[in-house]
Amino acid sequence: MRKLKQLPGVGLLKGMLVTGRNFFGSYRNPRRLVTVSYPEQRLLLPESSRNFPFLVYDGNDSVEGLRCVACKTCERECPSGAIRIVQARDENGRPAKHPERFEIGIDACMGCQICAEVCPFDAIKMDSDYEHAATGRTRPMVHNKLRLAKSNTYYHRIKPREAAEVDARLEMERFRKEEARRKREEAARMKKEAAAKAAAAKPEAPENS
Amino acid sequence: MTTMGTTDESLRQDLARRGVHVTSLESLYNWGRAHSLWPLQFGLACCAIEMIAATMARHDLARFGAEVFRPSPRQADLMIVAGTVTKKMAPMVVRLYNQMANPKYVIAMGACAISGGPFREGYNVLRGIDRYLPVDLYIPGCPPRPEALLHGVIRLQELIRGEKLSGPGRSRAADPAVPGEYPIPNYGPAGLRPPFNPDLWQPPSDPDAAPDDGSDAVTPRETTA
Amino acid sequence: MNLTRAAPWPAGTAPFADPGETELLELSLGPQHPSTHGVFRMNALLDGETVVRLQPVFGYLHRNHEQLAERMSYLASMPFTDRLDYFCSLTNNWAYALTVEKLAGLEVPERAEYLRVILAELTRLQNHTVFLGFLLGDMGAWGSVLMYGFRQRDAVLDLFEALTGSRMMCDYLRFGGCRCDLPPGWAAAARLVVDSYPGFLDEMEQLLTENEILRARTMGIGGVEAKRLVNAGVSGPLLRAAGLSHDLRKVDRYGIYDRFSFRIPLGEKGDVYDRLMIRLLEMRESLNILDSALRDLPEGPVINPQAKLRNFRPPAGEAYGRIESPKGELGFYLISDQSPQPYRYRVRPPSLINLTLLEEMCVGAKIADVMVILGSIDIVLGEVDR
Amino acid sequence: MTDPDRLLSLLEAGLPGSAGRVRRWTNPGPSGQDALLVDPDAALEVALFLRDHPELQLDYCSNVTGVDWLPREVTESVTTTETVGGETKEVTKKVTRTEPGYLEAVYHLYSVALRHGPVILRLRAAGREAPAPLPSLTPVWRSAEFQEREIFDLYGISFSGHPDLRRLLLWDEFEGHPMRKDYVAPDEDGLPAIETAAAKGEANR
Repeated sequence: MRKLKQLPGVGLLKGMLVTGRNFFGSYRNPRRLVTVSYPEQRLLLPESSRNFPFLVYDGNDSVEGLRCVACKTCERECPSGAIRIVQARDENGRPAKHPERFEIGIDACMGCQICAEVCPFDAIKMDSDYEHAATGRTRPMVHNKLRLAKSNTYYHRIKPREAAEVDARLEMERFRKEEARRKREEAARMKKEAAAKAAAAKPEAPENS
Repeated sequence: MTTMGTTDESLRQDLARRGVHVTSLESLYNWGRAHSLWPLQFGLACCAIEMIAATMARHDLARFGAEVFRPSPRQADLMIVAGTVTKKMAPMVVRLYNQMANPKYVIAMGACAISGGPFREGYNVLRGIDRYLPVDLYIPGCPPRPEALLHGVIRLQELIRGEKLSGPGRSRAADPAVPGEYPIPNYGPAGLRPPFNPDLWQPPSDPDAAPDDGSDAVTPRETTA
Repeated sequence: MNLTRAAPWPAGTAPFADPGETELLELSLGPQHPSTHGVFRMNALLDGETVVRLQPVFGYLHRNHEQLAERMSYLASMPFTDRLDYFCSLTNNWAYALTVEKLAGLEVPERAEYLRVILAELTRLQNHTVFLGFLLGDMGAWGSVLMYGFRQRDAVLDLFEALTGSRMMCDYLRFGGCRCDLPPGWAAAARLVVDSYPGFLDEMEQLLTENEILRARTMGIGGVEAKRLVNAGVSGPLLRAAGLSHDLRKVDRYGIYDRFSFRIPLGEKGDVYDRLMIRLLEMRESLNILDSALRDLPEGPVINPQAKLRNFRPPAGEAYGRIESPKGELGFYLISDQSPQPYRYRVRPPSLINLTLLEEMCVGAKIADVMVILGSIDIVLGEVDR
Repeated sequence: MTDPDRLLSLLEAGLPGSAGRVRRWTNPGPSGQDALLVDPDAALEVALFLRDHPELQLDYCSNVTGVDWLPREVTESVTTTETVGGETKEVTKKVTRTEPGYLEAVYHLYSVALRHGPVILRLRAAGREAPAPLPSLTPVWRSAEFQEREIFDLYGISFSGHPDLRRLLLWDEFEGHPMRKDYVAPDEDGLPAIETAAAKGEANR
C-alpha cells in the first residue's frame, strides 16, 4: 500500500471520480439524496425518541387526572437536578397524593429519561418534541405543572406501542388491587359472619356475665 | 421609501398579489441580514457536533443562508455558543464576541450554554453564558437535535426581520447606548472575577420562588369534559 | 534551465536576513481554532515553520465530571459518561457498566452481551467514519469527506435513536445488562446499515488511499516507535499503527469478544498514513464482528433480574475496568464504601494520555503538520478534560 | 502472574530488604484486584524493578489517580487485662480513635508484552497538608506525566522528580484542590461584583 505503482495523478483522478459520483448522484440517487427540508418536511422520529419529560394525565382534567402522586422519586434520581416538586397538602395540612408544584427546568434537563425509568406510577414520560427555542430564559425554560401535563391520548399518539404496554400494565395493577380489595372484604365479611354465628351459638355473651 | 413604514399592511399585500412588491428600506435591509447569517466556526463541546450535523447534507443549514462558518470572529455575525462554557474558557468566549463586528447575535445552544446544564454544580463550569454576553436566543436540549438548531435559526431570522433600526425599541446594534463590547472577566482564586456582568445579569432575588407565577396565563388547565 | 531551484541572489542583495539569524516565534494555537477539535490549545515555539517545542494546554472543557459523579448515585453517572467522548457514548457506557459489574460482581445475560458488542462496533464504525472527515478537514479538504462521513454516520445514529431514544447521548446500558430490548424491526434495519457500509468504505478507499496529496501530507509524519508509545501509555489505533498487536478485545477478551473471529490490522511505521489506514481496516473488521453478532443474537432477557435500579449499593471494595474504545483504552476506576455514591470515580481517558507524546511527534515537523498529527490522534475534548 | 504474593516473593528475591517496605493490600470487594502498598521511599526502585523484571515486564502504566482519604473515626473493641482488687480479669472496652487522613496515589500497571495485569501500586503521602510529597514515577512510565500533573492540580500531591509539575486543568491563580473531599466551591452569586474591568473603565480586548 505504501508504494504506488501508477502514474502520478491517477490517485487524484480516482478521488475526483468519487467526488463526481457523489455530486451528480446527489441529484437522483436516493441513497445520496438525504436532505430533509426541515420546516416543511420532517424526519419521522422513531417511537423511542426522547427529548424532555412530560406528565401523563388520565381522563379529561389536566390537574385532577395527573398520575403523579408527588413521591419525589424522580426528583431524587434526576442526575442534573432539573426537577422540583412541592407536595400538595389537604385542608388539614396533611400531605396529599398530588403535586402542588411540579417544575422541570429544560435549561438543565439532559433528557436522559432516568425519571421516566424510575417512576413507579408511569406518571412521567419522555416527549419527542424539540422546538423549544425561546428568547427568554426564566419563564420559557421552566415547564410548570400545567405545561407538563399532557393527556394519555397524546401519549398514545406519540408512542403507541409503549403507551399500550403501560396501559395494559396499569390495568393489570388496577385489577390486582381490586381483586385484593375484594378478597379482603370477603375475608372481613366471612370473619364477621363467623363472629355473628359464634355470638348466636353462644347467647350468653361476656358482657352479660 | 421612507414613508413605507406607515403603509398599511393590507394595501401592501394587495399590491404584492398584483406583482408589485413594496418594501421599506428597513425591511429590505433586515431581510438581507436575516438570510446571510455567518456563524462563527466555534464549538465547545457535545452540542458542536450537532451543530456540524446541522450544516451537513441531511439538514443543510445552507438552505437558510447560514452555512458560511467563519473561523475568524471578524467575519462572523452570529455566535452559536454550542457546549459547556467552563470558567477557564469564558474569557475567550467574551473576547471572541468583542472581536465580532456589529450587528452581532448570540445563540446559546444546549443546556450547558444556557445554564451550565447538568454540569452547573461544578467548580469550573459557568452557569450560563448570559452572565457575560447578551443572548438573543436560547435553544434547550442536551444536545438539541439539528432540527432544533434549525428551528432556532428560523426564530432568529424572524427576530432580525422584526428589528427596528431607529427610534425607540430599535435593535441593539443600531443603538449607540448599547456597548458592542463587554468586559472580559479575569481568573480569580476560585472562579471568575467578576462572577457575572451586573449590566446583563442579576442573581435571582429569591431562587426558591416559583419562576412562573402567572403560569395559568401561559398554559391553561385543560378540561375537555 | 532548472525551474525547481531558483538562481541564488546576487551577493549583498538578499532581501531577507541570513537564515541563521531568525528569531524563534511563539505561537498559541487555540483554544478557538478550527482544527483543534474543540477547545484545545497548544503553545508552539517555531523556528520559521519548523516546530521546536510544543506544549499542550488543557482544561478549557474541564467539566468536573469526576467530582459530580462522586456526589451522585451510580446510576445517575451513566448519562454523564455519554458526555465524555461524545461521539462514542455507548462504549463509554460499556466501560462504566463493566467496571460497576466488576465492583458488584454482577453477571450479564447473554443477549445483553451481544447487544453490547453490536452497539460498541456500530459506535466504532461511526467514530472512525467521522474521524476520516475531520482528519481530511485538518489537511484542508474541509467539507466533502466530512459530509460523506456524516451522511453515513446518520444511518448509524438513526439506529441508535430507534433503540435508545437519542442520537448521541444514548444512556442505554445498565449495570447487569441493557435498559430495554430491541424495538421491532431493529435488527433488520441494522443489517441494512451493515450491508451498506462496505460500499461506503470502498468509496472512501478509492477517494483516499491513492490520493497523492494525501500521501504527501501523511507519510513519514508523526511516527514514534512502538516501545516509546507503550511507555507513554498510548493505546488504541495509534499503538497498532506502530505495528504492535495490542487490542483489548483480544487481550482482555471482555464481554464475549472471544466468540468472534476478527483480525487486528497493524501498521508499519506508525505515521499519520498508517493511522488513517488502520482506521479504515478496523471498520472492515468491525463489520465482520457485526455480521456474526447480528446473525447469532440469542433470545432471552436483556438485564440481570438481580440488578437493582434504585438504591444500588455495591459492596465495599474497588475495581478497575477497561475496554477498547474507538479512541483507545478507556478505563474506569471506582472505589465503593457501600454508600449509594462512589467514593472515588476516575475515568482513564485515552484521549488525554494519547497526547502525552504529542510534542515528540510534532518537533521537527512543519506547523501545518501539527494539525494533521493532532487530527490523527483522534481526540475528543470532552474526554481529554472531562 | 500478577498475584500479589508471587510479586512480593519476586520483589524480595530481586530487591533484598523490600519486604518491610512493600506490603499487600487486600481488596474487600468481589473484583479481586489486590494491591501493593509501597513505601514512598522505595517506590522508584520497586517501579523500575517491576518494569524491567523479565518475568513481569510491567511496561504499561495504564492509570494513575489520586484518592483523598479523610480522617475518620474508628470504633473498635479492645480487650485488656486489668487487675482490680487483686483479681485479674479481661475487660473489653469500646475505644474510639481518629485515624488521620491521607492522600494516596494509585497506579494501575499492565504488561503489553506478556499480556497480564493489573498490578496496582498504592503510594500514601504522610498527610493531607498542602505539599504532600510523593516520588514521581514519570521517569519510569512516561504515561504518568499528565496524570500526575492532574493529581497535583486536583488533589495537591506534589510529585518530586516530575519533569514539569504544573496545574493541568485549572489556571495557575486557582487556590485549593477541588477534588479533595472537603473542598467547597464558594457561592459566587452572592458576591458583590467588584474589580470589574467595566468599573475601571477599560474594556480590554
